[in-house]
Amino acid sequence: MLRISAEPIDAGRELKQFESRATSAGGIVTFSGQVRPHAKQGPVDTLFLQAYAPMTETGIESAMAEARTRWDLESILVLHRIGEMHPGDTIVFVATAARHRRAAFEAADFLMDYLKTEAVFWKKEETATGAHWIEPRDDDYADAARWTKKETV
Amino acid sequence: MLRISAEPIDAGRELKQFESRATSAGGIVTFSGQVRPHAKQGPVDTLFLQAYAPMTETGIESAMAEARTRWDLESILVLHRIGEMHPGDTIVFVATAARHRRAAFEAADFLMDYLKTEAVFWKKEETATGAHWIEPRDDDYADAARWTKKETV
Amino acid sequence: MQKILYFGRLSDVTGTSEEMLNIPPEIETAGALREWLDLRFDASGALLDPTVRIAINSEITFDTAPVSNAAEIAFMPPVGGG
Amino acid sequence: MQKILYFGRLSDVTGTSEEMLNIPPEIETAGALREWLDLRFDASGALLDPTVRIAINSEITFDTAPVSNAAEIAFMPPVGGG
Repeated sequence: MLRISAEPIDAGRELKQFESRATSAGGIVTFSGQVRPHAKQGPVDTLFLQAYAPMTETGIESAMAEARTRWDLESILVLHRIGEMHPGDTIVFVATAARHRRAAFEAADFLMDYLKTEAVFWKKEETATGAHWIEPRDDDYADAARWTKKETV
Repeated sequence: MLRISAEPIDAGRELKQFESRATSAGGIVTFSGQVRPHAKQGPVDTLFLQAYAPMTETGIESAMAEARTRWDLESILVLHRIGEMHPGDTIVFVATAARHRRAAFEAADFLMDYLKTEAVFWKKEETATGAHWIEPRDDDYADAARWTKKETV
Repeated sequence: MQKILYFGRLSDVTGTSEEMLNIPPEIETAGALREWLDLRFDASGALLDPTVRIAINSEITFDTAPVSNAAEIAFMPPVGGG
Repeated sequence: MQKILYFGRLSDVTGTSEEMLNIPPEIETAGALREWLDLRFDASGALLDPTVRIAINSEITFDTAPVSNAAEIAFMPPVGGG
């Protein structure tokens, strides 16, 4: 399931609901990403995230479908917030349920790499010194590349 | 933080609390493990888990300390249930918070491998055909071995 | 009237993230539209940057794509991830 | 009186997971205690299995360790993990 919304994400409540649906799985992995209080330019005031419907959804749904072909998963949940956020707010919540914990870990990791590098979002950070748009870090590209390497090695 | 207890684990509530403490981290990874409804011997009625205090605690605390030396973590939480449980009940809940999501993923994965293979617990499954004690699966040993390999390669 | 979207840093240049526009009939392709809009906004090439991709009706396309029947045309700088 | 603990499958053999015991003075080492208890419970070697480790006061030890001053002695089959 995928939901992109400007509403706040309550990770605890989402995990509880996900857990109640994924009753035959052995393990659940979640990732929640929060707005960091500090940027290179100083303390963050606001983070603004922009999506392009339905392209953003289509891309994430493809990554979710790919995760399902790569790993034996019982269920997947991706929640992504858009619009204005503040430090500590949850931007993204990913949950994967699988009989084997390795599958749940790897699928959550894979989905986060997609979301952090390839997902169709534009991101603006506002600090005391002004606003600026952010592009992916080199780290993020390296993380995402791990999954293609695996196929060819 | 480590807690071993016969009280039920509410993963959603634990994540919420963990999140509120880990405010300067960028990401949180959690793993929750549930009692599976089916065993090789058929539907599971009861799972019984036995620990040996303080040896069980000491071992898990060492693994937590090792995770902190290997990865740059802001906080770690390990909750483990003991005593009698039923299918769907949460046995274990691990949460890691870090500025970089790779650290949070790897540390949670590492802690689960420790908990599933080396942690001092004895485990008895009761099905319609009787009760039997469980020893680690070969998979679990292979998972745990990944971390030692990394050091030597 | 056609809907034009400017995402990410482009909206700082254009001053808007969305507008309804009558594209002149002589602007036949996505590439020609880029150039026309870049001049119109005095964008100093921000819209011409090859990393800025163009989507027509939510499909990424090439500069040679015709724009006359496009309901929605989006200018997309590199995505920043979530 | 000394506390003896039998973990995991061993409690099925001994019928208890914990007991208070006066260990006879001639049983001086952990290894001798294994043998004496195995006979006492008619355990057919369950306590002699080399995968069963012995802990004295919460520290894993060897069969040669003295038991006379041990407050707590635990017999531990391979752990099953959580």
